[in-house]
Amino acid sequence: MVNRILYEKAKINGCNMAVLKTLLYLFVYPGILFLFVYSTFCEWVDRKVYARLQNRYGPLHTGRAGILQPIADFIKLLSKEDIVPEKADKGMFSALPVFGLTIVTLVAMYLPLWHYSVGTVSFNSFPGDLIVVAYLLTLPTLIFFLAGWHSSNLFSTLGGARVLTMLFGYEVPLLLAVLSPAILADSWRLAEIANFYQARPLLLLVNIIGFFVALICLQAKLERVPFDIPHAETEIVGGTFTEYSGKKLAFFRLMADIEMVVGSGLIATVFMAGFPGGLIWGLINFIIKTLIIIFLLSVMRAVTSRIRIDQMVNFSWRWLAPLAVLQLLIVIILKGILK
Amino acid sequence: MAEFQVPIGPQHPALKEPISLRMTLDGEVIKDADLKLGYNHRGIEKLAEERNYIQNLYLTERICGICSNSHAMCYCQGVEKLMELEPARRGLFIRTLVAELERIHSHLLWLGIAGHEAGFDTFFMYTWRDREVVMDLLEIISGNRVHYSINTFGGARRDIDDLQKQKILDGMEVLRNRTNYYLNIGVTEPTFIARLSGVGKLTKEQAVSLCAVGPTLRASGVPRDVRKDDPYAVYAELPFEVCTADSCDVLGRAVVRIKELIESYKMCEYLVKNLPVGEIKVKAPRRVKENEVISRYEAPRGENMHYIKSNGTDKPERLKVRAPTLANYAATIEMLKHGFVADIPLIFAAIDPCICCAERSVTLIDSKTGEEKRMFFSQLRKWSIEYYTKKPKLTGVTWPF
Amino acid sequence: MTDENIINKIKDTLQSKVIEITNPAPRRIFVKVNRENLLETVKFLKEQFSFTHLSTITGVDKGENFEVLYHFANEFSVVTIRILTPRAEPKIPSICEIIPGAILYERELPDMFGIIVENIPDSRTLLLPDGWPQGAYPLRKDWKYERPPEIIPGEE
Amino acid sequence: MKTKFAAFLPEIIRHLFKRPATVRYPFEKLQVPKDFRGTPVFDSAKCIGCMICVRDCPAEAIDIIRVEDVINPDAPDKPKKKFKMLLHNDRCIHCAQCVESCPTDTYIMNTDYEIAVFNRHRLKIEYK
Amino acid sequence: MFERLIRWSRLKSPWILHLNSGACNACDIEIVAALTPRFDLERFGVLLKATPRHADIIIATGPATRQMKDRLIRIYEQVPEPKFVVAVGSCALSGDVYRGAYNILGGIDQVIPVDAYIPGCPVRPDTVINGVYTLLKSLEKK
Repeated sequence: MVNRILYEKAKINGCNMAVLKTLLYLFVYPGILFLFVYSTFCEWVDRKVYARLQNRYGPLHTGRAGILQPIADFIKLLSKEDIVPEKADKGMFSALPVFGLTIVTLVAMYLPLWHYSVGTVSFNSFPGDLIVVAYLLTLPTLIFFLAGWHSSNLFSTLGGARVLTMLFGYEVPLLLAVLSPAILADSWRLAEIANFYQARPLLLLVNIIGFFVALICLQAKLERVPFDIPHAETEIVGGTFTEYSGKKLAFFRLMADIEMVVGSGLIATVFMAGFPGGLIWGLINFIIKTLIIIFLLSVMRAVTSRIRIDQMVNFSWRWLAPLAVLQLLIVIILKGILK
Repeated sequence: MAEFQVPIGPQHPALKEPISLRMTLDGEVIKDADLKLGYNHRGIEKLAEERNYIQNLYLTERICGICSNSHAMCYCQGVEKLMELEPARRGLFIRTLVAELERIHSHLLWLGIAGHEAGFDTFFMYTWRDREVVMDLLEIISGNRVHYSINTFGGARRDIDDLQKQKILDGMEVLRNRTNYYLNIGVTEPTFIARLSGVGKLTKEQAVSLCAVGPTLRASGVPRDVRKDDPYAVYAELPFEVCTADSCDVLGRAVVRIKELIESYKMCEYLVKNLPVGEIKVKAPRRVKENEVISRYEAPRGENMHYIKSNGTDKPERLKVRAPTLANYAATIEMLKHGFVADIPLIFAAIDPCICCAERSVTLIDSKTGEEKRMFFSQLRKWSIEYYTKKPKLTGVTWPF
Repeated sequence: MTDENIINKIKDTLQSKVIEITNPAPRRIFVKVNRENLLETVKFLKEQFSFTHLSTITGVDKGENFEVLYHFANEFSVVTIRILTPRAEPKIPSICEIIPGAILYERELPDMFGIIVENIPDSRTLLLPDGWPQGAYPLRKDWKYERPPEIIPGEE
Repeated sequence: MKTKFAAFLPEIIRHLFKRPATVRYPFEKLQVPKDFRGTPVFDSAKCIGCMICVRDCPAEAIDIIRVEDVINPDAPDKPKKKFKMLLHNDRCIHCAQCVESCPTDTYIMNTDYEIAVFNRHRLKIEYK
Repeated sequence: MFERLIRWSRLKSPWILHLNSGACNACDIEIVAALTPRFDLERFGVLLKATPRHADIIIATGPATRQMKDRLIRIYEQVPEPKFVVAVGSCALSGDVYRGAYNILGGIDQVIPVDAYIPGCPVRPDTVINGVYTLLKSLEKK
């Protein structure tokens, strides 16, 4: 509510308050503070669901039912000794975690969390922001690759190589799958897409194939089983993060968590009609919808085994890309009929 | 495309034991493999010459933690032959029962590890949860979860009562259901199959010429099993079949092990139901006449062989232990070649390596490695850039939908 | 195929090359040959009875001599070929050409006993840790190991 | 062999609604079987000092030390030999061979297994 | 306040690295068994990590073999501070049945400093939990 009041005040007071508003956006909601709390919560949900599917409890004694576990991990890593390997490129090695964190937080800004309607949009929404989000979401992958590369450890390098190889596989299907609802909605603006489907919820069923393609691609982007090839611990130890420790590792873990939130937020916006209902209801909508997606991701993680890198690329091009194209065709045909 | 080397081990998460594998890679494809052991070498054979027969019983048991009964029982049978001792029949039944229970625990463990290496942690968790059933049975029989110490010269150390019998039968029933589930449903999971099938090919001829043993050999279609070929303990009167598979890959090895599990349940039930009455052990002498003996045993991983030479004192003159893992190394190197990096742990796990067994006195390096080729980082970078410009290699493996 | 079959056939074919042949237990046959006749015997066993599975090679320190035992196994029995090699000149031929899987076990002999295996495909030192002293062969009877004192950290 | 996508799904979903198989271990002690092999316990009254246990112990964990003799009230001229035992629990492998070897039943195994310490000297147990 | 927060986080999130140097495998499988559903060490926030850089507690099994000595020290140095070493199993404590073998140096504490000792041959999974739990409890008091 504080935000809401500030928002109203800002309208009256003009540009001074606009700065404050922007700061609030950046640091409180939907910025860093909210993302930090919510992403750690999501990690807890993910770990807990994964453990329960395996007939275990998962984190239990840190806070209530282990809910503070990711935060404890984060703080502990912050307080640990920070080692930069001698051979590593020191500047890049230290800068990359911060870059990564910045990028994913930036992407979160573009999610239409704050949009009441198309009329009153927030400061950062503009036509074509879907493309920007899709583009920015590619960057964390690049960061992972560079992180592996600049560790100059064999396993990290191998992990980095695998990150890029995988990128070729899932990026195109993901983009195609995300674009098809946009084409149906006739807009490249996330808020407008969400609005379009809020008005016509039945049309969401058309995109069901695309939804699943996007879900699988998101799993690959987040590098989780069955696509955790870049840091498959039984093969290449810690993969890209082998040499990272302390604060930098903490940032990377936080980054991966936020990426998960942002990715599921993107899918929820595009395929599940966004988050209508203003500040409070929008937030509740956001939480419910992203949690559904995170639950699906956890189940996927539990039922599959890791596949090989060649199988992964093979799979993307043989199944995911054609399915995404099929989805696109369906959408185009349907659009013709609707007109 | 240039080659570069990846060292795996001695401390590596896929290998719970220290071993050093040096892989020469071409992209993601393994060109050559080189093994360096010795990290786990403790010198047990020398130690055995300084200890008396009873102490050696526990020493051999601790050659390996997973197949602990195998080594102890193999040694025990050998010494009994040296002592010219006829062990008590009830004791033999109990021994065999523990041996089969150990096979069950080892194979379940292997299934879980295979799942873990393939990144399928759920499968790993389930099999290990089921494994706890058999661990509990072993604990109530012997008083320890892993090192059972059930063998002694002349029979078994502990008896089984009716309550324990009932518990064993119940446990077998639970495990049989679970194993059937894994056989029918578990191995139809496509991502799992995709990881296992076609990996680590070892043809029948290769398997025979490289002296492979155990499930590795049987998965290549060679029905060789010491329990059938050279029956010891009470195996001669037990109903069981030797399980084989013809696929010659990791999937075949998994199937062989699951089938063996079902055979083992059958054997355990038979042993419990037909347990003879009588003493569990006979008294054994401390000193042993001068003689020599070869004792063979089918451990969960394959043939286990002990050569014991006595010299008339209470200490052996020479104890030679050949663990199954060692026999499978030569085959492993052959299997690793032309595989993918991702397959290293799987192939290596497929022989169910027990490095501690193999290394009680031996180190080995592949003969075919030739000179080592090392790359500097700059070269590696160049190589990698080249690698990205090309399309990733695709082999004949298809996505089995 | 029984033990007698194997024994008779070995006796018939190799005749005087066999020094001693014993059958102490069912399925266990010990054949003693000269060092020079080892390769021939191994080849004969492999071709005649398909003894392709070499279980292991054992070395034993017998004071004056080293005894080397080659344990072969097939479905029917275990045949052990026993050869002696003098301590002063411990040399044996490699059987890797006939049985490729023997390489592992032949590695063990030079390190543990100092027995020289001739024509071995790979003669790198392989056993024992890096920096092990030259000329120390652990399984020789005259080699003794002095245990270093154990220091338990922490106060009593 | 026919493959099914996500063949494990029904089983896994079933487990979501099942109680986990986890024991509440550090808060509730686990039951061990009655003849569990824990730590050996020595009864000095029964020991005759034959040293068979020392000879048979595979891990050099037992030291039997002779302490000053006690006067035997029945035969004052023949003092009864008295022994104490030093158990190195950091070496003990809990095999219970000492129980088996001992001719006078001096040893029994208890069921203690939670014996973690911070100082190795604490693991040396003296039975008088 | 800040110090307390850090201590709390350290206690609640001990990540372990499993290190085997010549053990007989029994302790190793029992440690892995401690992570599986029946004992589930993750309840206490314990995760088994693959690389020494991520770990807080080294769980060492097996007697220190001669060949492994340098690697043990190297891995110990790679773990960022604060770090703890827990020796698990009788052989990691003293060398156990291998005492006097030519290729071992004795327990792990002959090579790297050890903070807690968990005896047992092999160690039961619940003893591992107990040992880690007592180590954490004792750190809480400090």
